[in-house]
Amino acid sequence: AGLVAGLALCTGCTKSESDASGSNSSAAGGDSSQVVATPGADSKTCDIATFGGKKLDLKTATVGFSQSEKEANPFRIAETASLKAEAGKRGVKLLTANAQSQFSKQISDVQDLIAKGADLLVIAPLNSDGWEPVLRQAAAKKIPIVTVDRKINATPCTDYVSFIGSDFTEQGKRAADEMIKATGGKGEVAILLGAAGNNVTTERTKGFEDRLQEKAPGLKIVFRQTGEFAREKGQSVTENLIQSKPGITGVYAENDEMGLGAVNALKSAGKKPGDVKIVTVDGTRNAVQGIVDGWIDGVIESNPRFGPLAFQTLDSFTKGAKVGQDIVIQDSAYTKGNATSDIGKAY
Amino acid sequence: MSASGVEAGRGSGVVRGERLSALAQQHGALVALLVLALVASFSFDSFATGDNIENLAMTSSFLAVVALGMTFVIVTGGIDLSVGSVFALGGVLAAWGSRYGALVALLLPLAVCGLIGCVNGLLIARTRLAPFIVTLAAMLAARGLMLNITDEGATTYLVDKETVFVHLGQGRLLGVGAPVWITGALFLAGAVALRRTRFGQNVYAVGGNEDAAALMGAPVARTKITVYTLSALLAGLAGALNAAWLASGVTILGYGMELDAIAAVVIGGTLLSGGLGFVSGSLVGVLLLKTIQNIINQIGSLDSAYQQVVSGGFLVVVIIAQTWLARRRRVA
Amino acid sequence: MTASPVSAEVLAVRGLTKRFPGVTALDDVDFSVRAGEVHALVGENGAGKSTLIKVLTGVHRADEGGVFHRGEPVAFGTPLEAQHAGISTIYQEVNLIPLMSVARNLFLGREPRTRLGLIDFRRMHTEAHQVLTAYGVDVDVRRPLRQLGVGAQQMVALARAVAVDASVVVMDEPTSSLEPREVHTLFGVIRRLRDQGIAVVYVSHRMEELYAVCDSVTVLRDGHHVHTGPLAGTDRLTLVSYMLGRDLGEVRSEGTTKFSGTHDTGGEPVLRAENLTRPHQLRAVSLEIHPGEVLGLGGLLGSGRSETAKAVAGALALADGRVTVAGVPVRTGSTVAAIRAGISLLPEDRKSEGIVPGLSVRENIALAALPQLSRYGLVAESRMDAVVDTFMKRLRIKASSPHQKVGELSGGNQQKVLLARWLAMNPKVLLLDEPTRGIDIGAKAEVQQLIDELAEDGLGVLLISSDIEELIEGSDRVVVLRDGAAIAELRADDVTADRLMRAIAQAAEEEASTEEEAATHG
Amino acid sequence: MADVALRNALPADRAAAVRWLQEYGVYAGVVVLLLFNVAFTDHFLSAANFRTQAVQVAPVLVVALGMALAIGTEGIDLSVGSVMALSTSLLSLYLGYGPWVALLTVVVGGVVIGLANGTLIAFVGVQPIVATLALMVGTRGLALVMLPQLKDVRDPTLLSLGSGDVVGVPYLVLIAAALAVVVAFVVRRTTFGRQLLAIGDSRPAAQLAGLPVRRVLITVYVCSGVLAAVAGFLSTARLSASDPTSLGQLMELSAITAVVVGGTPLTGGRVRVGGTVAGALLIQLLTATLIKHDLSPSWTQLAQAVVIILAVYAARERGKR
Ligand SMILES: Nc1ncnc2c1ncn2[C@@H]1O[C@H](COP(=O)(O)OP(=O)(O)OP(=O)(O)O)[C@@H](O)[C@H]1O
Ligand SMILES: Nc1ncnc2c1ncn2[C@@H]1O[C@H](COP(=O)(O)OP(=O)(O)OP(=O)(O)O)[C@@H](O)[C@H]1O
Ligand SMILES: [Mg+2]
Ligand SMILES: [Mg+2]
Repeated sequence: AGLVAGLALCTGCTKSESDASGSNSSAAGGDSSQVVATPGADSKTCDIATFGGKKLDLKTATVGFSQSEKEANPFRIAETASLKAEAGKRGVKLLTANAQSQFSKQISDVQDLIAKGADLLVIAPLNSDGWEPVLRQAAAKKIPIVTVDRKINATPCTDYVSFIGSDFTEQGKRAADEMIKATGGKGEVAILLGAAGNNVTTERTKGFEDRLQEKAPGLKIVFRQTGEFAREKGQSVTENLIQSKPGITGVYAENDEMGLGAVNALKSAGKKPGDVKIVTVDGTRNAVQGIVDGWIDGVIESNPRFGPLAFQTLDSFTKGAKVGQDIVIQDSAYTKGNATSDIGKAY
Repeated sequence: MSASGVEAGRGSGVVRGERLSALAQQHGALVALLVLALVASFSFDSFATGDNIENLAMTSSFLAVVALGMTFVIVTGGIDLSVGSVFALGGVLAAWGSRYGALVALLLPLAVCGLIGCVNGLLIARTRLAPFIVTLAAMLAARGLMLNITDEGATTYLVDKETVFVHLGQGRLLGVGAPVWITGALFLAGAVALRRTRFGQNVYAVGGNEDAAALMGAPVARTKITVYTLSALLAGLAGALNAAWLASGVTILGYGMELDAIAAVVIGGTLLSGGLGFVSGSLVGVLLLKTIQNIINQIGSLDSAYQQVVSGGFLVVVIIAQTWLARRRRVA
Repeated sequence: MTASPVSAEVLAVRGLTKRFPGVTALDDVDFSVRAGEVHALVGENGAGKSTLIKVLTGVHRADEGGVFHRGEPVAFGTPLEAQHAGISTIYQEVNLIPLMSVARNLFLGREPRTRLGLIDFRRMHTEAHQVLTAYGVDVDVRRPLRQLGVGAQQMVALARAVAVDASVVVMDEPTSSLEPREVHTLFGVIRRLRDQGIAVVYVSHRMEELYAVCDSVTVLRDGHHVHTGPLAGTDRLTLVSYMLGRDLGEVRSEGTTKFSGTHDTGGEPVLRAENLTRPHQLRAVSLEIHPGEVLGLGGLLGSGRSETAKAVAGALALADGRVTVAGVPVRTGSTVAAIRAGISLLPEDRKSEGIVPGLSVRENIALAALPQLSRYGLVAESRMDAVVDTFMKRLRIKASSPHQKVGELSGGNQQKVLLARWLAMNPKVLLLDEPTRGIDIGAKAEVQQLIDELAEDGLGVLLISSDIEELIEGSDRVVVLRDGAAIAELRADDVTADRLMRAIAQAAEEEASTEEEAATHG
Repeated sequence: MADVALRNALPADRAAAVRWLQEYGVYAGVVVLLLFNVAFTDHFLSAANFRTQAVQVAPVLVVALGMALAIGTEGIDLSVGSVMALSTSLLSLYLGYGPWVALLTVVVGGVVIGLANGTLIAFVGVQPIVATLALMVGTRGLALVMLPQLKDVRDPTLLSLGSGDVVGVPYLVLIAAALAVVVAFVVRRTTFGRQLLAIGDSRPAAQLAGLPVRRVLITVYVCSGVLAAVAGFLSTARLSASDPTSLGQLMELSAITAVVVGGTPLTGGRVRVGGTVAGALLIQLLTATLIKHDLSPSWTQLAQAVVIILAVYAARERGKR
């Protein structure tokens, strides 16, 4: 163990490659923070009277944040950073826990946060179902819960206050639109699926498939394999794909990392930019750079900067105001048209 | 005559040393757990609270049930890598079955998981394939089966709240959750089965020296088949209880659970090479792992990467301490 | 007990053939045993005795021929089936569970149970204690079996086998690790079994035992059946000639042991061990061995002889003690250091501490000498072949080729491989712990002769043997251990069986200490 | 007479066939899969495809070689996947000094983790599976602490290592093949190799025979660590990015499967390097086949389970009766 510590210590003298495009900014950028998609009056709302809690002052409250996955991909990094930054700005005490992609751990994480005295909870759920024990425990203590980026299958304004996040099915549909635009609506496409059993995978697939069926029956899905949201898997799956289906027209990657893996595979197979159309979801800087370089044709954004919106929601709610139950945020998209100008907004 | 008297006298000295070492072997993990808990309750106000301890007991219970089955397997000198997948499969089957009533919700996962364990045991006992590889394949197979019945994980079956089945997960008795009671009962039964029945003796014998056990007439194959079936049954049961608790058949459960269970069993003083082990130690091992996790959450502000370093470091310290306490007379 | 007519065959084989890859262990062998008869099964190492027993008891399956139990053809699939049919076996290598307690080993599979179906440990412990005391083993039956010496373990195995309701009891070299006292107990047990009408199959390399207890004898040689007849009508030399396949005259000209007289033991001691101490096991044992001398180590089972040898060889961590070889101190507690200094130990338990069963004969012989047989970390194959070849010839190791796995050899040949391993090291001091245990007379004579030769070449030899005759004839000097301490030393003319027995026997303690000077060197 | 001879001949033939299967079953499995693909997979028979398969298998193979050594001593090394992650982090952090310095730090990283494993196992006496499990958790964390996020690699030398070739054979494949030859040589011809096998077969006997048991064990885990680190280096070059989160995930299981399917028993005392190569190839071809035929994840996992069992069944040591 001592050796390991030594190893950790000597990282002081590291020297990484100089980054050509400047270091990745990951904190909540000003102009790129989330915008609510439909602040229409018709959407359902929730307030503290209906929910049944006590008003409190957010400044003196303790907020617990349960992150689902390791802060190792740009989305999670930006998400956690944004919440931490906002909490810092508002002077709120924030407790964090990270489930390391293990659902059982996330359940106990949230319970630990409650036991540790969190008055309010922000949860980035790993899975939509299975929250029963947590919800009951929170309900007993009347702790308001805001879920971010994924939804919890439960009754809003009873079990939790509101959900802030993107509509993954919608993201799939928009990706399909981009794919249709790029391919002209004809040909064969492959889907690089996310991790199996994950809602995000399911919904992004469903949206994509539905929209293709509806709008471009000429575009056939001939290949569906999981790349587990990782670049390496995306690359090796795509390598096999282009060997067995050399005529593939497009690849839809359910996140940027797999899309970038696909780009790698195409490059080393000697393809040229544009030979195979690629559409991805997330909006990381590397992927947007891919558009600029011509390899990627469209990136549907999934905005991770939940901090301001989440705290604003909690603030209004604890003051007694009405907040929306479903706060769907407006995700932008990067295409050939705006990639160069908007790359600064990517995370 | 007096020669044997001297021998016996000398023997008792040896026995005392041996007993002490056995005691440390059995309770090394317990000492570590107590020290850890003591330090934690002084360092964090919210550690030694009723709520926190209840959370700890609850989250530990499912892993503990899995570790119980693993203990039997490891005492026979085997290993079962399939428990994580079987746990997930059991949960999904229970949730799916709950629409047909509590009985189906409970029996279906037990039947299917028991069958998987039985196949494991048959392959290991009859064809003498290495347990590691057989159960590795079973881990893939059980995961595949689970994905297959959930449309590749897209469908999450919810537990029917009308059936009594949910009470197995969410019910409470004297302020303690049902899974905790069930776990306690299972461990009692497990301890009796391992220490006080012929089956238990055979488990030790097979792990202690398989060839000798066969020559002594112990039913080696039957014992192995039984332990793997038992392990899968318990993993399936833990999955079902977990599904009742979560009220749904979550499809992303159980990854890495086999390693947690193995770590818990070994930290609890069971020899991976077989022939020596304690059911109670495994329980302590599980609590130790979960306490480490809990303490990391008590700190409350660690980056995910640091969390892993810390829990890895803890693990190293715990196993060094445990091995040191349990250090036995060297073979050499 | 099923007492059948004295003449009835309880267990028999006809035309039995058993092949292993590369060897035919048994070739068309007939054998039978009757109720109330003690039937000796003898033959050189590798003759096929153990294999025959394993076929009889369902461990191996016959390739050809059949097994008959009370006249009915049977095919036992497992030892368990054989046990259910009333055939109880003590196998050659102790086959018990080392980590389990003595009592659990004794009762495995037939534990007394309470009304709830749970094991009644109290009853089990009392009964185990009673049974074992009857066999002269007085131990805490709750202790793990591995803490017992090999001999005591053997007695547990014996007690276990006899306790089962059996019509046939098979014993494969049960006495190889027993003390005379225990052998005596064993014979009592065998006679009682015979009187109860139980058939006993008895395998041993010790002639005097056969004549003491057996009624009839079957001789195997190289997997063939050579002779069956009443033992009373066959004299020792005839039997030996059957076993060796040589004629009577040739055998007669050789003696019982191959040791010559005493050796010239002048000069400085080549090995000096002082004050070896280890809690519970060794109490300030000191030894000296001179070049060309064979020092015997006598004592009862568990007196600490093996521990002494292991301590000298660096295989045990010591609380205190110094070892010097030719005046140069050796770091204790390190086998590497001991071997480098020229100390070699032939361990007592060859199955688990000696051979590396999965490696070939060749690799096993060269194992310890590897550093000498290689250059720049690469093995010099031709030199290795030469060494292996020399020693396989010199010790007459019987293997299908140097590449056969050692695990497949017969016990005696495994022992020879180990001896070869150590001789290849050119040691200064050779510690031999039961070097002839389980070795046939032919090989035994060879080993004894070898010990003599080595001593004459100037080696210091430490000899541990439970065979009193061997110890007396082989040693120039004998140190007697009891209870982990050296209590007596016999020199020159005092090295006699009688003196040794007296020194070992506890009652002789005072006598011994007045007559012989205390062996503990100041 | 002739009758008897015939009766004997038959089982002898069968025994020979069984032994042949045991020895060469993996290779046969690889051939069967190849034939299946040639018959049923479109565009399988192309140089590019074989290159792809070879390049994909290279890192697994390198890790499996180290794993085979650990398994040969009756041990196991679960930390290999995390060592790959650590190596990619170190690589990224030190690439500024040039690829050779980076390679050096990567190797040092592998040595350090190997030493830690080896020390726990040889000196403290912790069981290998537990010791390496603890380091597996900690090392992955360490890798993430050093490099919290995926980072692209632009060094031209490294990129050409990942995608370049000599007369059509990719560098990665050449390096993996060379390492396989070296490991085979070490196992067969060196003192170290013999000692390793003896320790794996019977540790007490090896100890009493005066073998440097601890030194050999530590060396074995250091080798395993270094090979895993090299595999991490190669994977990074291929991926042209350092991704400590996902690099090497579940690699330990793939490597163990390759080793065991290749006929090396988990009980130690034997190391089959050729079999390990074939085992890695078998798993690679199987995965590729399933992907090419676009099987869903559930069927993929079920099929893998069946093939692993079949392969190991063919190569199993028959109980001698
Ligand atoms: N499992 C096995 N595999 C291969 N060969 C074997 C096996 N068991 C025994 N043999 C061979 O069969 C022959 C007979 O061996 P066996 O053990 O029956 O001899 P034995 O008469 O008992 O000798 P010893 O007196 O040394 O015990 C030997 O050549 C031995 O090498
Ligand atoms: N009959 C017995 N009763 C009680 N304890 C015994 C008995 N036999 C052996 N032991 C224990 O086993 C331990 C190991 O004995 P060890 O084998 O070293 O003795 P030994 O003198 O070498 O005898 P041998 O080589 O004849 O077996 C001793 O510490 C002793 O306490
Ligand atoms: Mg024999
Ligand atoms: Mg002894």
